[in-house]
Amino acid sequence: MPTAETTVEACPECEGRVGVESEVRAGEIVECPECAAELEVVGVSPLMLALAPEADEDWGE
Amino acid sequence: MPTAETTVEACPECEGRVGVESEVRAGEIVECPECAAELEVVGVSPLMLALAPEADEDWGE
Amino acid sequence: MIDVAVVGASGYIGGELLRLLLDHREVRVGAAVSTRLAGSRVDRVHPNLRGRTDLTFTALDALGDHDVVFVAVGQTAGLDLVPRLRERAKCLIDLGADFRLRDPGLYERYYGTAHTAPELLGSFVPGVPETHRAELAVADAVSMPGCMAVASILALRPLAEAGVVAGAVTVDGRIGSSGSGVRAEQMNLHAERSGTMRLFAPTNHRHEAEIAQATGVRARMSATGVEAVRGAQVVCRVPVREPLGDKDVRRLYRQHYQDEPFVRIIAQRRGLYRLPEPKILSGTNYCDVGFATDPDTSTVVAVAALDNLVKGGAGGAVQCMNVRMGWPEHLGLEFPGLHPV
Amino acid sequence: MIDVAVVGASGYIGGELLRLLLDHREVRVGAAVSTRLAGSRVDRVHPNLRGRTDLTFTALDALGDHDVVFVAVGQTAGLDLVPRLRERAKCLIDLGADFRLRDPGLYERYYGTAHTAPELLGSFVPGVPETHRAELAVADAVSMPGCMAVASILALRPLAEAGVVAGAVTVDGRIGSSGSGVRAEQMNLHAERSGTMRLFAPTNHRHEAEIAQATGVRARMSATGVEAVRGAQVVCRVPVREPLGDKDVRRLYRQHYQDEPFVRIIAQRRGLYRLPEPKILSGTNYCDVGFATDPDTSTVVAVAALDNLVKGGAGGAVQCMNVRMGWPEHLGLEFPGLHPV
Amino acid sequence: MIDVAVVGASGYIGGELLRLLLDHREVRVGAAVSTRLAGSRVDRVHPNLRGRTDLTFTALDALGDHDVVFVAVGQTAGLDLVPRLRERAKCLIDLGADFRLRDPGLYERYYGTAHTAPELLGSFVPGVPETHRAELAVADAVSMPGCMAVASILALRPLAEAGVVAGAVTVDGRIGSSGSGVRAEQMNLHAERSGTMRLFAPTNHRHEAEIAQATGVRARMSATGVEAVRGAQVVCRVPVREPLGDKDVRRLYRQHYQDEPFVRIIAQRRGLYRLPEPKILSGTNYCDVGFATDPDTSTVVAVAALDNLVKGGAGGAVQCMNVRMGWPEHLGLEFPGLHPV
Amino acid sequence: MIDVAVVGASGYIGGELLRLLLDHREVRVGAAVSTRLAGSRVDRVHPNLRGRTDLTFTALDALGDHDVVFVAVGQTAGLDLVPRLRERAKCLIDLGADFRLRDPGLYERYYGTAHTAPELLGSFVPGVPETHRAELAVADAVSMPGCMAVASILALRPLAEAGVVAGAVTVDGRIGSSGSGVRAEQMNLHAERSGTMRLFAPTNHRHEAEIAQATGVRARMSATGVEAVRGAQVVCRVPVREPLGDKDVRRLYRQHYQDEPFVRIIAQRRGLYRLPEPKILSGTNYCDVGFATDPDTSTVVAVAALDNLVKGGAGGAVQCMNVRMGWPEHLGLEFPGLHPV
Ligand SMILES: NC(=O)c1ccc[n+]([C@@H]2O[C@H](COP(=O)([O-])OP(=O)(O)OC[C@H]3O[C@@H](n4cnc5c(N)ncnc54)[C@H](OP(=O)(O)O)[C@@H]3O)[C@@H](O)[C@H]2O)c1
Ligand SMILES: NC(=O)c1ccc[n+]([C@@H]2O[C@H](COP(=O)([O-])OP(=O)(O)OC[C@H]3O[C@@H](n4cnc5c(N)ncnc54)[C@H](OP(=O)(O)O)[C@@H]3O)[C@@H](O)[C@H]2O)c1
Ligand SMILES: NC(=O)c1ccc[n+]([C@@H]2O[C@H](COP(=O)([O-])OP(=O)(O)OC[C@H]3O[C@@H](n4cnc5c(N)ncnc54)[C@H](OP(=O)(O)O)[C@@H]3O)[C@@H](O)[C@H]2O)c1
Ligand SMILES: NC(=O)c1ccc[n+]([C@@H]2O[C@H](COP(=O)([O-])OP(=O)(O)OC[C@H]3O[C@@H](n4cnc5c(N)ncnc54)[C@H](OP(=O)(O)O)[C@@H]3O)[C@@H](O)[C@H]2O)c1
Ligand SMILES: [Zn+2]
Ligand SMILES: [Zn+2]
Repeated sequence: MPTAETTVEACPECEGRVGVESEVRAGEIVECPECAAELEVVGVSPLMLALAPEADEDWGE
Repeated sequence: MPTAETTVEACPECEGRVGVESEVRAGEIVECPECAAELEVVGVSPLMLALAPEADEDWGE
Repeated sequence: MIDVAVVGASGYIGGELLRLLLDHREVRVGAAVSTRLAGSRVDRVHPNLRGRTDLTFTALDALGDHDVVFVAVGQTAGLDLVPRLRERAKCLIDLGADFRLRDPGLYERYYGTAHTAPELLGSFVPGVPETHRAELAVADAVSMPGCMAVASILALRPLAEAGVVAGAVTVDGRIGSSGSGVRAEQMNLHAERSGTMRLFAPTNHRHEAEIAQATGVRARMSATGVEAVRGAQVVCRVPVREPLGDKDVRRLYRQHYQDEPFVRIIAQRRGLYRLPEPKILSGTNYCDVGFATDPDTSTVVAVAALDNLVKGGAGGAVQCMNVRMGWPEHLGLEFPGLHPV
Repeated sequence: MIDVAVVGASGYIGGELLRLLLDHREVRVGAAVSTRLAGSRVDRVHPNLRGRTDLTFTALDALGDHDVVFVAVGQTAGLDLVPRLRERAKCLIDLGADFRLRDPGLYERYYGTAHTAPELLGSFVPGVPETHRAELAVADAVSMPGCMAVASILALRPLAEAGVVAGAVTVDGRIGSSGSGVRAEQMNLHAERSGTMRLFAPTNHRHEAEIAQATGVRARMSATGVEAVRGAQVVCRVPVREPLGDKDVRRLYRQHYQDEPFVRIIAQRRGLYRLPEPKILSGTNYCDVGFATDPDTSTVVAVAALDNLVKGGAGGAVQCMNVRMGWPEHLGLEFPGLHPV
Repeated sequence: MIDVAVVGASGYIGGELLRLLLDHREVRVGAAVSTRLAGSRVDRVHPNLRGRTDLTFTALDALGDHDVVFVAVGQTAGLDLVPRLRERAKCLIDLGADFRLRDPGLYERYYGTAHTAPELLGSFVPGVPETHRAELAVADAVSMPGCMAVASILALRPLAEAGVVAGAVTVDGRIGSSGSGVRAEQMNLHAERSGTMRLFAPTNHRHEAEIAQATGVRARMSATGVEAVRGAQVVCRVPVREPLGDKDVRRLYRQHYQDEPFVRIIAQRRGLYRLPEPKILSGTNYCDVGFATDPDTSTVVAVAALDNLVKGGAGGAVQCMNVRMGWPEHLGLEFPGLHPV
Repeated sequence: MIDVAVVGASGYIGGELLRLLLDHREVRVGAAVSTRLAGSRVDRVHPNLRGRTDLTFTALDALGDHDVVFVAVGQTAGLDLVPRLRERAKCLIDLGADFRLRDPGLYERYYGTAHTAPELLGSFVPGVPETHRAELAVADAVSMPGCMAVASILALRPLAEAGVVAGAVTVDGRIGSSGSGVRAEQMNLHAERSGTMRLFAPTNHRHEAEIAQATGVRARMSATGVEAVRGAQVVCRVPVREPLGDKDVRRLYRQHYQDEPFVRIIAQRRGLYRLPEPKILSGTNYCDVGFATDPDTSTVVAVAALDNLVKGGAGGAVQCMNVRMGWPEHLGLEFPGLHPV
């Protein structure tokens, strides 16, 4: 439950709406609700998100 | 959904409460909600129920 | 509070309708019709309703008038029954196959028998609020598409309406055993049906015609019975006019579904449940839709999952009733589903 | 409207608490604690909650004060955690094993480690409204029995309280894989766990002590992991002082349970579901209880079934909260269960 | 090379007999009798035999003389059939229930109908090589115990023969859906039978009498249908005269079974499969037996598992034939079973 | 009698190799290599082998020289291992993915890492006797295709070689959980994996390249994890140059497979098992292939099923060894499979 104020950003991966709390700091990771990508806060003013580097989980059989 | 008036009788098998509609006729089958026995209306005034003869379903493996 | 009846109430769709309607706050279930079990308690065959209702089954000819009548009888049984029941109800919602296709010729081709009430076909509104909400709001007769047809329609529609589909689509459906209904037949025996991957329709599945009618897209459909009781999934391979990437496709889905109460877009990069899967939808009215893209071959793989007895049947019908009555669309359909399951 | 928190929210019981609490009309979920996943969305691991919440997990040390705190962490983790968390909540409901037994000696014997807060044991009320409703209405600390213990207690109690039990009872428990929690271990691998009849506790199951404490009956318990994700069933063989027939036993059960909202008596002569079975209880808060009698050997076989994550865990805890808050006991627990399934 | 016939060959036990006999190097299958399907290929209903045989079903009255006739027809059908077929065969092996009990009174009590050939009961040798090897070597008529009876007999016998059993034993049987045979009935529908824990015999299971007859131990048996197609397991609680520990009990089992080709003692302290479980026995002729002890209460929990269609039926019968013919006992029964599965 | 070794013997393919090789009358298992479990008994992790062997695992560096070495280690582990092990064996049979593709560029594209021994790629013969029998008879290095690749190759080859394929084929694979190997990971947990229809590869499955290499046909492959432990099925949609009917297609399949010991053509008009299904193939070395035709759209749907651990892995490798050694091809592979199951 977001307690602080949140800004809504577009996910760089899927353009989904990602809520980011206003007190976020660079380097933190937020998660896109729609595509579940992990996004790194690469800048705070203005807020900038980038796809976090990701160990490709092997999801197969 | 009982549309007519119902009397509540005790199931002869399990003493559960069986609702029987007032316009029931002898020979009809009602069902006990609790033990699922089929009960035959063997008398109407006074209302009397008896365990209906039952083909023992084979329920096993 | 309205009064409703369910015909075919001893079947699997019928039982699911009872489950939903008995807990619906605007509805009173006036009759549950069964020809075989008239007089018996409904919880005798639907044990989940124990302690929830004392309702007993009504004979078909004892059926009176009701605000809404839901008809969920077996294949082709509706041909005769539905026309007779229309006068019993302000609104009739048919869950069978008999009034889904507008073209009686297609009906005969897919069902192997001539349609006996072709003049009625035009009067049924397809029971898909996502595509026919306005018409459903005033409909007197509604026909629910088949469960895998609903899934396919919802999966394909954003692509179809955007005009990007380049040719025939293949639809690979998978479905659990409740899709075969309540009758005991050899092929539905546990020892035979358990663990199958049974391609019961390798080509020309009947839903092809429904999908084409609803989306304008030619579909070639096969279907497989897999190990599950509830649940259906469709995997649609869609040739597209130009290479489309995930973002492009997501934009199309979002346009159609972002405000839909029962369609969720599931296409994720991580986690265990990245694309739509039926098991977490058991008992819910969701149709999850998702996609993957292969720009190299200009292909989109569109996927949808739902519970065949709910969004693919009874739940969809309740949603249509809600629309028809002007009630909030989610009334009686709030269950979120389970995990793990 | 009260504010609640769930600790252990990334686990299976934790997820089930979230499912129930997010739809509970008197409750706001203030925090979902996970040590591993703080900052992540809860629907990442609980995919059934997609579209239902934007909640993210909170770190344990960020946990503030809440009206009710539910604690659902692994075995023995509560020993340390529960005492620390009591001050965070007006009422703490622990779903773990650490505060179930009043006798620290028994705890050590069954759990293999000394209890580190024995002074608190007396202050926990057992989370079984059917036996402790009045105390729960004013409790500040509640301890939920294990899932098969709840089932056993409800199965045995009518016989125990009537004083008819003539000696030690045997309890044969069967349970699905969700009973092992969310951790990936070899024994829980699908390929290994699938289709098992795994007698993981052939003798001396830990719930013996809980059953004895709650019913006064000596119990010898074994447990088997069977093919299911959710669901637990107990089959109790009870030697009785004198031959008892079905009517006698039914009378005892009826006395205890006829007004209980979540205990149904299931002992029928016909149909497919004559005695309690878990599968139709998935997602529900029911504990179905039933029995068969063998007057020739003065034995009663008492049977109970429930969903281990609901009435055997999260649902039972919500029911206790409802009692504690003076709300209708069924709030948020209305789901009737599915059939077929 | 001998010539054999199978009566009831369209059923599940019949099909399993065919599977084993067609690959048996000393045997030629001369006839596979079915009343319903005479003239049809056997691989029509037994798809695993495709490519292995061109055999077709024979009508019952076309049955000639054979060295061994296996009879695997439904309950009570053997009463009439078995006496008639005895003259067709040098050795008849009956897999049904009708010639298992020596006492016709017990038969009537457990099967609800009078025995019509009580004079024959004494002439059948129980089909358990582990207990009747010498008599089987010269038997003309063999009666195979029920599948859960075989498991119980093998589990209990080391304790019974050592004279340590102190009273009535309880037997809790669990079994898969193939135990119900090939007939399509509502209770065996996949959607209804799937995932059950169905206590179809809470007391007085029919195998009680067989177990008592074979071991001299009073048994009270219940049985549950669980999710599986093949497989049966019994969990027996045995009160013993004095506290017995694992070593004591292991010694008793080892004495009886160390040279048995098809009984393995499984009671391990580590690993995933510590006690007997049916799933890894599918298709094999093993009966795994194991135990746990509770010296504090002078109880032994004895466990056995087998494939109901193999060691509990067709495989046991082939083993008996091997003994009768003086062949190596494992001929045609070499399959070790699968893992994972 | 030759002497063989299995590397990766603690895994699922490794265990299956042991099962088959221990019962193979021409083979002695000289070593079962495990890095984790060296010194332990093999029946500790492969409980089906209890009573069949006293073999213990060998450390990798204790591996000596053997006539045949089977390598069944995880993805990319073979890159390093296989080249080192070639000198240990007269014939090495690799079951991993690393030496399947002749083109190192394709390897990098599909496996995301550069091939470190590209010079060896040309020396491996594909382990498919149906297509490479003559070369296998003299091969020193064999590379088994993936399990769904084998199925696809056998399904498509009669069409491909007849030159009737008109364009890219789509392959929809379905597979059980044993396909993921023995490692405990969250996605393979029973509670998560159970009942799934998990489209883990919606596009671009790795077997595409293998299928293309073997058949010359462009394939677009997706794969779904379904509820099963063993078993794989592929459904291939094949556009054909001209309308083909059932008879035409059957003729093509018959030409290729009528003398094959392990390929059965299953395309029937009646019965429950009309097209290939894996469940009746568990434990067998069969690959069942079948088809349906849709002349209207010039499409053939080709279907194949097998046990991923047998014909799709260990059994195929044993068959290759049999060919290599000049033995009857079915040696050690006689198990017909079970029904019901
Ligand atoms: N199962 C699914 O997944 C699903 C999904 C979407 C739509 N549907 C459609 O919904 C309908 C019902 O399916 P179902 O699976 O529920 O079937 P079902 O379980 O076989 O039940 C059908 C019920 O219809 C009744 N019935 C049959 N013939 C009748 C007749 N001539 N007149 C009156 N009642 C008759 C039967 O009850 P009595 O014998 O007791 O009268 C039966 O219980 C079908 O048209 C099906 O295509 C099914
Ligand atoms: N499963 C059942 O059927 C069932 C039924 C009734 C009662 N219970 C009881 O309920 C409790 C939870 O069971 P479960 O099945 O939900 O287990 P679970 O799935 O393993 O989840 C337990 C959760 O507790 C958290 N946790 C573990 N150690 C912790 C610690 N030291 N401090 C804080 N959090 C910790 C973990 O989350 P993070 O690592 O993310 O923090 C984990 O997700 C257990 O005590 C169990 O005995 C279980
Ligand atoms: N299933 C088990 O796990 C198991 C284990 C041990 C022993 N058994 C016993 O083995 C016997 C067969 O069991 P099953 O499970 O194989 O049953 P099933 O699958 O029902 O097969 C029985 C077969 O018997 C034939 N049959 C029935 N009545 C007959 C009659 N009057 N005359 C001639 N043939 C008749 C039927 O074939 P047609 O109609 O084609 O003639 C039927 O296919 C039963 O006595 C059972 O108790 C079963
Ligand atoms: N599963 C299938 O359906 C299937 C079908 C066809 C082909 N395959 C292929 O067969 C191979 C094995 O598959 P699987 O399912 O059996 O996998 P698995 O169950 O994970 O077993 C692989 C075994 O390899 C050993 N191993 C791993 N890394 C190793 C290394 N660097 N050096 C030596 N040993 C190592 C491990 O044993 P220790 O840790 O004990 O050494 C492990 O038990 C894979 O390449 C797979 O692609 C699998
Ligand atoms: Zn995103
Ligand atoms: Zn009653």
